[in-house]
Amino acid sequence: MSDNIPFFPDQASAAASKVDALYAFLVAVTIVFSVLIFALIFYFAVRYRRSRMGERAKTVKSSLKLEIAWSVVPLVLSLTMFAWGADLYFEMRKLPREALDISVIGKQWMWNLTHIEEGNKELNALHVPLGRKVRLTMISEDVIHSFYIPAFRVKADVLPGRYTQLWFEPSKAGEYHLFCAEYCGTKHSEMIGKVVVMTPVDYERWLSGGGTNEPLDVAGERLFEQLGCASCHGAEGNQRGPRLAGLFEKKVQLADGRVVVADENYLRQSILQPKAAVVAGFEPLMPTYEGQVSEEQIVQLISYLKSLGEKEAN
Amino acid sequence: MSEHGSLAHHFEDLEQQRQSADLGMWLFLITEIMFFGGVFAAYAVCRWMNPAGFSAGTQHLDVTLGTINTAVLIGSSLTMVWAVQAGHEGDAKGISRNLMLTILLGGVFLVIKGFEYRHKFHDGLVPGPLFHFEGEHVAGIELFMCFYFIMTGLHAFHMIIGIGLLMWLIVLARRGRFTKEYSNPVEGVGLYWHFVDIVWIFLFPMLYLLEH
Amino acid sequence: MGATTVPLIERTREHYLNVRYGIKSWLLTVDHKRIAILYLISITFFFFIGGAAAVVIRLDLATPQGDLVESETYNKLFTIHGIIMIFFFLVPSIPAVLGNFLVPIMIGAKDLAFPKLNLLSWYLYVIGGSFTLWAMIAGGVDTGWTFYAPYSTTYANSHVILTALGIFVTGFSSILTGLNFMVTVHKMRAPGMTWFKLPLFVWSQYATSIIMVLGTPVLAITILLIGIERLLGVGIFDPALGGDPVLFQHLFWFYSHPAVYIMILPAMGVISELISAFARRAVFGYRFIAFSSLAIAILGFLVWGHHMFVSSQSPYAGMVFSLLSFLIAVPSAIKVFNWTATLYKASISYQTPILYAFGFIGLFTIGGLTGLFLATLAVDVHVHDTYFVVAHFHYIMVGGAIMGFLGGLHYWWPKMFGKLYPELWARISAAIIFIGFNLTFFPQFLLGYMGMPRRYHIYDPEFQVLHVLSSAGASILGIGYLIPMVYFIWSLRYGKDAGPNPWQAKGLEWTIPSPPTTFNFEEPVVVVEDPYAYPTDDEPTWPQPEEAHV
Amino acid sequence: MHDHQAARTISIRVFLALMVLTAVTVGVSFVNLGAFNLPVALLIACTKASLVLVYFMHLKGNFKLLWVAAASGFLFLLVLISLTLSDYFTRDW
Ligand code: HEA
Ligand code: HEA
Ligand code: HEC
Ligand code: CUA
Ligand SMILES: [Cu+2]
Repeated sequence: MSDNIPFFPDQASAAASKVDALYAFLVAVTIVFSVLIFALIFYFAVRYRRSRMGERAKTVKSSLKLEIAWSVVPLVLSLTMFAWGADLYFEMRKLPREALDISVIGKQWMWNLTHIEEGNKELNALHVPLGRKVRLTMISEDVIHSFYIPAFRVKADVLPGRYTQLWFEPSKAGEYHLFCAEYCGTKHSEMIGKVVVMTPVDYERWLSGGGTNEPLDVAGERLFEQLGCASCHGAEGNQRGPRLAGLFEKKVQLADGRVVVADENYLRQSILQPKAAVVAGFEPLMPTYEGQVSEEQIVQLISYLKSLGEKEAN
Repeated sequence: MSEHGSLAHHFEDLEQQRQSADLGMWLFLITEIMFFGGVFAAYAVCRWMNPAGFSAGTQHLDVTLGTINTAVLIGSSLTMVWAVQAGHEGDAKGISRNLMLTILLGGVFLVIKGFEYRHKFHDGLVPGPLFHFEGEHVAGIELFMCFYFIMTGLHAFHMIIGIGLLMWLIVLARRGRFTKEYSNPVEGVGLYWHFVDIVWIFLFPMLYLLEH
Repeated sequence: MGATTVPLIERTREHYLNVRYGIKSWLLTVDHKRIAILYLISITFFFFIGGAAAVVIRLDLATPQGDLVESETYNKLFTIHGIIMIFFFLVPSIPAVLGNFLVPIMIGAKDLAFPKLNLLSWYLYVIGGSFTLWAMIAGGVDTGWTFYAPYSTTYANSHVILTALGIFVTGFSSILTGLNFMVTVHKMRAPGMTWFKLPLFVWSQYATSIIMVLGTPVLAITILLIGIERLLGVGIFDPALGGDPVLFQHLFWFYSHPAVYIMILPAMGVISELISAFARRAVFGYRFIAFSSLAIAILGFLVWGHHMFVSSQSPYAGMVFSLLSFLIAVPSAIKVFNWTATLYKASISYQTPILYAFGFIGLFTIGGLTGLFLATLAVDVHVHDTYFVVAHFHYIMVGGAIMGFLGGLHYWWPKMFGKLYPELWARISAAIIFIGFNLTFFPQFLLGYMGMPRRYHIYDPEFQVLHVLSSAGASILGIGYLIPMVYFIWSLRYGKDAGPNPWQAKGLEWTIPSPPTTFNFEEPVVVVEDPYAYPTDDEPTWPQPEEAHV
Repeated sequence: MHDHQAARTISIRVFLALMVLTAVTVGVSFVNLGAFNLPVALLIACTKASLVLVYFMHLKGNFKLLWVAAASGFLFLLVLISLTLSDYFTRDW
């Protein structure tokens, strides 16, 4: 797939070239030190061979200066690597505010992806527009998987029971590998797919080509009614349960004194294990929905809860 | 001194042998610290992740029995100290008498523990398919009970081994194997027994007392 | 300590190999040297099993569709390959064979502090190994050597518990060996054998033992927790109960990262001995090398999180682990540079052992430096769980540790058996191993950066060229490993008598006959000389003669 | 060596101290100290453990190396726990 350098991966995201620059630095350091050590050994081995030196070596006093020198130089170099790597890593981990949201559910051995806003579903493939930031919220239904797109230089494990997130900004149109990088059983090597980066126009066309899809928050709203959530979390607010509009990403004061941020994982836990974190000022009345909702439905509910906040803001 | 029957051929003298045995035993105890340490670390993490469940779980344990057991175990450490002391004095009778007391107290501990376990079974507090107890269910209680059984189970297992070792020592003492100069095995097992005591000293507040 | 004071051996001299005969005299021996031989035989056995698995893996990977075996079999192959190579070959290799044989002799002792415990260690190893082999024959395990939950606890349907039991038992073998070495080094040194007179090999064994004692118990409990969870169906790694599978990774790597230093430190100790013996001079910067072993052992416990950069571990914890990982580069660098400096103005002869030492330094440098790529957060995100990692650790473990082991085995073989191996064949096979090794594993760096994930049975055809190169290399490497096997066995019968000190090397082990007698030393040892007291030309020639602080 | 009687007195005193501390830790557990519940319980447990280590296990009066050994065990336990927790504590930052 690489079109210019042989044996080198495509650079198809904004981060890729930055990672590659750091990689180049590391390669350079490695070459310098390997060559230095190889050359010294080779030179010494030839120069000081026994047939030339006789049976005895020459006396050589130890040298503190030398020891310090060859400790400090590697130290400085490695701290440079650390700082550069950590800086870039934080840049790559910091989630963008505005992004195209995708939900990823991994299970043995396939990837289910959903475009949250439009509701388009995909299996083992992901279509994204060029130049737009994409944010994935991922969870597994069974074991640990790992979502890996080499051309974007991104990877994150996908865990059971907890959401993890990942983002990238595609910078080159084309088709790229999607791999599962965490060993997950027999067909781990077949848990693969493709990521298709399209121009925004093509992307729009692709979206509408997928037939009519129900956006996730709409599906979530219906579930919210069906499961009876509304009976306690009605829009009026003077209900048994707390008002949920605008909750997402707000701080929540809990009954046991902790303050937590209502992120996706918190919402998920609130639905599945409501008693693990009880909101201050409320009785722990809410029943658990463990076993009654699938991971997919939880994602729908969460999308709905998030959308409540946005509607509020508008 | 080297004609002494208890000196192995590869040691120079009894003092070297004693120090080696001591150091060896302590190193072994370090491995035990790390062995239990793995569960302690796991406990810390899981408690951090499930504060509500863990404090609810603590309430299902019996503080009175736990306290009694703590006292019993510390008592057994005291008699163990006396046995070691008797060893230094070359008093074989004293060794076996105190070791028997230690075994007795250790036995009491295990019996009480057994009763506690039976209660938990009875109340449906054993993790797994049988887990169903009356009362309010908070997520994390089952996890807490996992820790309860793993930690106390490992501890009890160590006590059982300890009791076996104590019996072996009694046999040796009866055979007159210990002298004023040589009672390394008593000392070694003593260290082990005290270590098991220390583990309990931490388990007790972690399982029975915190936020109950 | 002069080598010439030792009388020439007669044919019928009594030594540890011929004092007693019969299988019982071996299986019930408490002689550290005989136990070392028992280990040598057992680990060689396991190496060839692990190697056979590698051969099938490489054959299978020659084509992208994986035509040779089923996916399920493939997964079992790399699992058993990893488990056997790590727990049953490399961890015990140098400590249990060379360490067992040499540590008491090098410090002037008659045996290890606890000889019976030493035998028990071997039995535990054999029992653990049998469980694992049994699991393998009964159908295998497919969790990868890392046993990640919840796959290993809930989803795998292979012999996880049996294998885990094998590793659990073998762990205790390792613990007891470490404990024995530590007590021995502390309490059994001959009069005059101060800490700074200890050969660096002993220092490295000591540092290794620290890790074995402090780290292995955590592996034991982790494996036990996995076993319990799998057996009973409930446990603390289950997210449904509020547990956390990532917690397993923390506990696992708390041992398994330090364990990589269990595998490399002894090899580093061997290299110090080899370099000084064949360069005929004291190791440059003795104290720095000695202390860097301790530094590596201790720092090694602080970096385990670098295996978890993409596991959902907090980025802040990742940052700390990354920083600490980089600090380990410094003591490693100190060793590499001091070895190189030892060659300066030395008198070097190119016998097989030092060829392996050169190989070690070169390949360890590459393996270690690529470890830094992995410790670099942003780069690891890309190369984690790709062939880049596979190449990194094979460079260190196969290119480093095994080279060290083979170098040491060649160096001390005459001591262990009193026979010389054929030098020409030994050099040829060293060259074959070096070439085959690089051809096998260098392409994997490229594969990894291209994005080829590890533990993949089926892969995209774009990766095939490099995989074929790698497979070709592996067959050369395999041949390279078979040759020493043949000539070592050959030498037992046909090899020339070695005499007490074939290399004219320094060190207590070379002052006694080969093979040594059961209690190693005829007379009590009193040490006065510094280690590596090779006579040198007396003029100080280093550019700036510092005051002696070493 | 120690006088027989003195050793016995010491052991009994240590035993009594351990019992008192047990009583204290149980008593305190019935008082809600908020954020101090954990530190207090741990402090008492550590004190008890130290008493056992120093007196019952004869660290006192034994060769120095044993102190180092015992200390290193607890130190590495601390490393294990604290570095593991460093992940969990900072996950929500
Ligand atoms: C003997 C075995 C061994 C050794 C010694 C090492 C040594 C090191 N390892 Fe390696 N490693 C493994 C065996 C080993 N490793 C294995 C088996 C795995 C994979 C496990 C699995 O997932 O299955 C692994 C994986 C692994 C990872 C995780 C990768 C991933 O899964 O994403 C990381 C990340 O940081 C890492 C880093 C390091 C570092 C920094 C060192 C350092 O100690 C290296 C230090 C050495 C040097 C740096 C070279 C010498 C120095 C110089 C020549 C001077 C010049 C230096 C500078 C300029 C700084 N290793
Ligand atoms: C000490 C450790 C050690 C050693 C020595 C080796 C040695 C080798 N390893 Fe191994 N390897 C690991 C430790 C080690 N490995 C680990 C820990 C993993 C990770 C496992 C996991 O992911 O869980 C791994 C994974 C691993 C993989 C990746 C599998 C995957 O991710 O899909 C590969 C692929 O090439 C590989 C290849 C090799 C080869 C070619 C050798 C060669 O050096 C072997 C050479 C030896 C021989 C060839 C034996 C000689 C004998 C004969 C020739 C006899 C003839 C045999 C027959 C009867 C067929 N190894
Ligand atoms: C029987 C009443 C009841 C039902 C039905 C119910 N809840 Fe709740 N819910 C509560 C109460 C009471 C609380 C506050 C106490 C607590 O946190 O447990 C709560 C809290 C929450 C919270 C956390 C709110 C915050 O401010 O942090 C969320 C999110 C939530 N519920 C979502 C749902 C969803 C989604 C459903 C339906 C699938 C649902 N609830 C059904 C009673 C209910
Ligand atoms: Cu999913 Cu690997
Ligand atoms: Cu590591």
